Amino acid sequence: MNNDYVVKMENITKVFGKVKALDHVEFSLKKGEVHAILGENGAGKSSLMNVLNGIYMPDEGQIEVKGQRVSISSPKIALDLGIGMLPQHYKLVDAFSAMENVAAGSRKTTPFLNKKKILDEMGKLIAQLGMDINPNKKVYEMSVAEKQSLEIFKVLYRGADILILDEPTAVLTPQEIKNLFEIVKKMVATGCSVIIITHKLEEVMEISDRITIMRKGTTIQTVNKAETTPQELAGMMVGDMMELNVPYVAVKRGEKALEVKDITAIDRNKVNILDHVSFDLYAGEILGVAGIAGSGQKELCESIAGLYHIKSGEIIFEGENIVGKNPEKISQMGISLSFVPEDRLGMGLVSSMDIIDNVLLKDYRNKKGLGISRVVSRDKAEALVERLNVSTPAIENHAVSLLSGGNIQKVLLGREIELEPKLMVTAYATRGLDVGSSQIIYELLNEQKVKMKPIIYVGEDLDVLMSLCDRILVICEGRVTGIVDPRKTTKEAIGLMMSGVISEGEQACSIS
Amino acid sequence: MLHIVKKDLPKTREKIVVRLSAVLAALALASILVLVAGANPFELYLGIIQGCFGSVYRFAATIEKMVPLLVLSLGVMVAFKMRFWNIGAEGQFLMGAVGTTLVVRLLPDLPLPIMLMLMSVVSFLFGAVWLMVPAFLKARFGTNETLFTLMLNYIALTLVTALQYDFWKDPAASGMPKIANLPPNALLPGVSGFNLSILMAVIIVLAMYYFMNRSKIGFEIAVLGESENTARYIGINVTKTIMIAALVSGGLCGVVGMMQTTGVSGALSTQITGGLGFTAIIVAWLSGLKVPFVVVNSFAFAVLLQGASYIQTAFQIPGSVAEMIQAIILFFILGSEFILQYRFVSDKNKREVA
Amino acid sequence: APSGKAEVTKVGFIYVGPADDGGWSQAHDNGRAKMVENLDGKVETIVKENVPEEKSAVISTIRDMVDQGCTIIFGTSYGFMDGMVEAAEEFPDVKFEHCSGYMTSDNMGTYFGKIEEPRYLSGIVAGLTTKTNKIAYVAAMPIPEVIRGINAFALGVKSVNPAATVNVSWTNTWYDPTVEKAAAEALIQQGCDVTAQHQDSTATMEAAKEAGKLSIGYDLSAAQSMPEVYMTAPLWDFSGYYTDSVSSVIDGTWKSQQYWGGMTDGIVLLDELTTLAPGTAQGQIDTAEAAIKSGELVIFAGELKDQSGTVKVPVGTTLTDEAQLSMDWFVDNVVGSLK
Amino acid sequence: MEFVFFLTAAVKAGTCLLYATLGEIISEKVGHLNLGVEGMMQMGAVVGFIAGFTFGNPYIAVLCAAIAGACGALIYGFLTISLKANQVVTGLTLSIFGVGFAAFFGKNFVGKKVPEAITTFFAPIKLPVLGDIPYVGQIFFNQSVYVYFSYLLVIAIYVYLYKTKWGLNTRMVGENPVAADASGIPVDKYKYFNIALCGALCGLGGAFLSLVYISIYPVNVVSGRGWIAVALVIFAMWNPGKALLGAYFFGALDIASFWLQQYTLPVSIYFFTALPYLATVFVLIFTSMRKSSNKKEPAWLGKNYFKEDR
Ligand SMILES: Nc1ncnc2c1ncn2[C@@H]1O[C@H](COP(=O)(O)OP(=O)(O)OP(=O)(O)O)[C@@H](O)[C@H]1O
Ligand SMILES: Nc1ncnc2c1ncn2[C@@H]1O[C@H](COP(=O)(O)OP(=O)(O)OP(=O)(O)O)[C@@H](O)[C@H]1O
Ligand SMILES: [Mg+2]
Ligand SMILES: [Mg+2]
Repeated sequence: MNNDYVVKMENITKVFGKVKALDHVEFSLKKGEVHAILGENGAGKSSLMNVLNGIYMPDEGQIEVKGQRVSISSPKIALDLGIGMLPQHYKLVDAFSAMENVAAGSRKTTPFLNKKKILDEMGKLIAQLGMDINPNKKVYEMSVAEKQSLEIFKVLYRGADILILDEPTAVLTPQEIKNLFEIVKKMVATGCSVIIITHKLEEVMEISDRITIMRKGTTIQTVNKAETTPQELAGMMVGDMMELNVPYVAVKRGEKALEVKDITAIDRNKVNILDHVSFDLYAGEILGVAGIAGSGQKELCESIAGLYHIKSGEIIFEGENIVGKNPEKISQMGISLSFVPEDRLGMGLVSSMDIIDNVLLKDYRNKKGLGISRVVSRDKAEALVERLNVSTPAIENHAVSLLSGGNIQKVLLGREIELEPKLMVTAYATRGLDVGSSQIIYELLNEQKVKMKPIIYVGEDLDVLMSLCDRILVICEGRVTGIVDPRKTTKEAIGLMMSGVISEGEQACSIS
Repeated sequence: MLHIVKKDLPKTREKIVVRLSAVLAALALASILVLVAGANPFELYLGIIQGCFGSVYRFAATIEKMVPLLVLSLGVMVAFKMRFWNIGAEGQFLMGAVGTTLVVRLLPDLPLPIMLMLMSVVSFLFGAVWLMVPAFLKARFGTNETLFTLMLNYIALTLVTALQYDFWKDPAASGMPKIANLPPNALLPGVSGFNLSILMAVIIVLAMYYFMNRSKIGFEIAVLGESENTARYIGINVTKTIMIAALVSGGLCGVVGMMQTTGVSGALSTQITGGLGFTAIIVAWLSGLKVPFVVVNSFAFAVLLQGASYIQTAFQIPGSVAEMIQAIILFFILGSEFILQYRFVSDKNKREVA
Repeated sequence: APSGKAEVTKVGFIYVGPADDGGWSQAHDNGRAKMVENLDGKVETIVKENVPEEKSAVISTIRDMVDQGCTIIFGTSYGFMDGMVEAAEEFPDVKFEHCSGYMTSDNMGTYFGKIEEPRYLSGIVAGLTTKTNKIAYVAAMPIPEVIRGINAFALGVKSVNPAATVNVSWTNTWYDPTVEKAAAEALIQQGCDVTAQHQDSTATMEAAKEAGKLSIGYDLSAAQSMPEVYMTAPLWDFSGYYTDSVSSVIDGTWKSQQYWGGMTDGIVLLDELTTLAPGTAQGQIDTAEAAIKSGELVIFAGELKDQSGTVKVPVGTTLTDEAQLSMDWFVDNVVGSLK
Repeated sequence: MEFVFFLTAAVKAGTCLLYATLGEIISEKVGHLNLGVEGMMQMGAVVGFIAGFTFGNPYIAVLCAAIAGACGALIYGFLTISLKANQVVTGLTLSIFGVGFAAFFGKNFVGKKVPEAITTFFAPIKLPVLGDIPYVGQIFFNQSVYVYFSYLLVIAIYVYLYKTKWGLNTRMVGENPVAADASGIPVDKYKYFNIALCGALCGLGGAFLSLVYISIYPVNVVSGRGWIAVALVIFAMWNPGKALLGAYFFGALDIASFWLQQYTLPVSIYFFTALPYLATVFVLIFTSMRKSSNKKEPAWLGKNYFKEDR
């Protein structure tokens, strides 16, 4: 009987300090299946997989792999058992080439390195899987998608036949996601079993055979894909049924609030990362920004916040050109940026500080004199935790890094909104968030819009952009390929613009 | 099999118990050495205490050793808070002393109060510059500051050597390579071991407490230490903050150079630091970068240093024993931090079937 | 016996190096041990080794010693002077004796020996030995005491071998075998075939041994430890002085003075020549020694020229004690700078 | 010819630095900045000397020195690897410990001479053929076996780091232990191994001083050379081959003042003392100004690794 199952986890419990990340969890994986794990932020998905991969040692519970009771105390043991994981945060050596990253730690590597042999072997497998990897390229020169491919390749090269993918699609473009799923399918065809973590229900429906739903450190249920619907899944995830629609709120737009005139910026490789970008933004509107990852969204946001050096062009806010002003000045003028980077903790929050001090980050300048005071920030932090339902044991002396990814994001965005900025720039606000939390964020944004705030919303999910935003600015390789009204266009049309087709008629509307 | 996991932030009582046990364990181990050295460990430890508190003079000697260590540790702490590993306190100390001596050489006839003030400022600046150079390069190019500041210690030392043996060699010392003693109008007023530097240290402690815990710039330093991206994002001028922290950190270490030259040694020399710049790094770190603990721990180290020098003469035990005891205590305390941050969990429940 | 204990006098000794350095500090420590033996049961000594030549270190050492009951303290290095002067002011009831310095006060005296006398004699040995006419001299610091020694040595060399030069290398340390050896090796590689030293370790002689050269030692006899190279050495014997000085403290007759003894007083002497020394040396040394003791031979007597050829001591005159105590020039057969 | 002698002496003076530098390179490659070099050298120097003095056997002396250095390193290793203590502070403490250790155990040996058997064993030996090359032969191939062994070590360590899988794994641990762990590399084992090796090499460097370089045991044999070795690691940009050249350059500077005293110099002699540090600072700035992450320090240098950290 057991032979059907390649992995069986029973009664897994893992406690971090005061947080019970996993509470008697059950999980099983069949041979040759794609098994999706769904769950809210902080549900314990990553923790469970880290246990299976030997990164975390469980406090309690048993694991069976291929019918054998095992104790997985390190990733090495996991690999010996055929388990390989694509981690949520990539684990590659920047200074190494792809080849070195693959060869290091591999059992296939001979005592004296035989470069040619390794390259030959890699080449074969690369061809077989149809992956796009250059073995001699250094990791620091690679794009996110390339790094991900490399991570997957690494475990496959070692002969893993149980592959864990932790939110692999969060940072990929639609085309890249398609490629990834192709690879997954090829792997399954060769007898691998795959576990995939994602928040995107349509992806779950597309790729998986079975689905396990986790909530608050426990498994709620495992279902067959054929026997369920996205609505039902969402319901199980958050506890009760939730409206999946993003509400659009109609507001009559007000004055012009921001004017971006022909800005150009170059990146490290001297490429125009922003190429003559122009647009206007009005009070009471949400301007969406769509584009495949790395098209200049980040640089656009940072330019407005004064964090990125602009080569030419003007950004007019309240009648003043803010290009060349320092970030502090710009944030004093009321422009707020909340950017959720790929690794979530990179910018905006201080991971080892508690919520109060993170709120204080944006407040402390308001007090006159040389000193600081935490009184106001404490109240704000309390309100924030309550309002956004942040799950944390305490707002004081509990570092935000100990929270789950989604809760960290709530703290970041919540703080920015509490600041009542005159102009909000938010990027990837719901990256990696579950349905319920995303909903709260959209509502917060709409609330701001109703208050006649101008908002720039950089997003990944076209469906969300189309139903939330008043207009969508589409960029491709740093150029604006169109500014469209989502209610008068189609998803396909936007998709085309994202891939570089300029829509002339629509562009004209931006100049008006 | 056991494995380790991070645990909750430790309770105050646990911290005290663990650290005290570490010290006791270290002393127990060190006793073996003491026995090898041919002394009774119990008597020796008692001797250390007597050496520090046994008489007014000995107490004064303890305080005299504590003051420079305290200020140096506070200086180092500021940089550490920013995750800027300033291990160049030794060099900044020396440069502060050079600045002090330079003032006297250029303006030998100033009245005492003006002289002291000018020397404080100049020594502060000399120490500050000695740290701001690596700080600037760190900010600009990401130059590794640990190694840079370490090198600057030795560059400063060579500079002082050159001054002492050549450029500033006292002609009146008839060939002896030494720099002239400071004139009376450049000496810190005080009586037998206690001098004005104690008052300076008290003021510095209070100022640093405010600076680190209640001031904007202190907060900015802490933020920057945690995440440069975040600091930039909330509009902190990274370079400016690094430079300010370096100014304060290096400056404080520089001022120690002035306190020691004018208050204790009376002249600049290559020996003036007595390695305190390195000890200060250990003190700052063991104190968890918190001002009150820096005070406590500087005192504890001063006791060790003074006690060590006393037992050398009193028990004729080589100073090296004291050095080793000190290192062993440090090893144990460093190791004991582990107990405060992690705990062991047995995984035997998964072991029974293999 | 407990009754005797009350009368024990505590004596402090401050050394610049380790007590067993095989050189200067050991010479003092030998003197100290002899003194303790001589004054059987009446004294107790406290020793502190490796004290840096820095004022605050010296003062705190002295405070420690006074605190433990020392009533007389000997400081045995020139660089202790500043610290001792200040400590002497702080503790007027304690007697201080400083070796090789020039500052005195009511409760602080100085003592030293005319080591240049045996040094001159050792120069004769070196001058007779050298074939390359280049003699290595590894020296600590350019202070009058050392310069005087070098000049006396050079004059001894000149008296038997006017063509030979004395090549000086400064180490800027009294005691560091590693540095001393490196300095000696450099001089030997540059052509010197006899070494002499004003250093506290035997490293210079080791270098000579490795290169197959011969040596003049210093401080203590190395006849046992360096039989391969050792010819002779100017030696110290402090036991007499220490015994006298401490006795005078015990019986209350101690007075601050500037003691400067010579070969006649026994505080300095030349070691017996070993078989390695040239056969002709013994006779010449005996003559010179007798002449020095009788006052017939004055080492720093004119005409003496410095390195640039300027006459420093005209014919018929001798250098005053004062001028000797502040000597800052080399005689003309010395090669090396004064920095 | 005098210059050739000078260079011969420089190679000798640089050899102790070379050993310690190779050791520290290995330690830093695995991500551990061990500022205890001075201490480990001291421990090696004193234990090597005592063993040599007692047994009169060069092999035993050298072996004991390596073991002593490794023991010092293992104290550091245990504290920083297993107990996650701060590397800088632990390293500094190890230096204090090592200096005290050497002073304490060496006290009764100060002034003692290296036994004849050992001096003879380590006396310069002219190699056949190689030793006859003009100049080069005298400088490099008329040295002690201790020096020859260091040549072999340079090659061995280069091959280890860049041509073997253990070296690749080692470098990965130093660049990114998270990645190494995930790749199934036993991070802690690698760290322990390399750090112990570092200690052994530092011990050998110290013993070179006490057994070969000088012949009388002094108070403070190493006297700061450990810190120069730390500088040299940077100067050599973590490359064993460059470490060899750098060590001789620094060795030359160490003894330069004794060879130059006869000459009038355009710059103060102290400039030469400062030169190793100035050169290192220059290299440090220069490498950091370059964009590429090649030839920089290992990315995790100085940071500890706990796998459950976030
Ligand atoms: N190393 C750790 N230290 C402390 N707490 C941790 C650690 N890892 C996870 N946790 C906590 O365990 C809980 C589960 O976290 P986990 O990362 O598994 O959630 P998740 O389901 O992957 O969430 P997300 O979708 O946001 O990634 C969270 O509350 C988190 O704060
Ligand atoms: N570095 C240290 N050195 C010596 N003792 C310490 C140190 N750190 C903590 N202690 C001991 O632990 C006690 C409390 O320290 P702790 O850091 O837990 O304070 P706290 O209540 O958390 O303060 P805060 O809120 O400022 O962090 C102190 O009274 C002290 O005795
Ligand atoms: Mg997760
Ligand atoms: Mg606390």
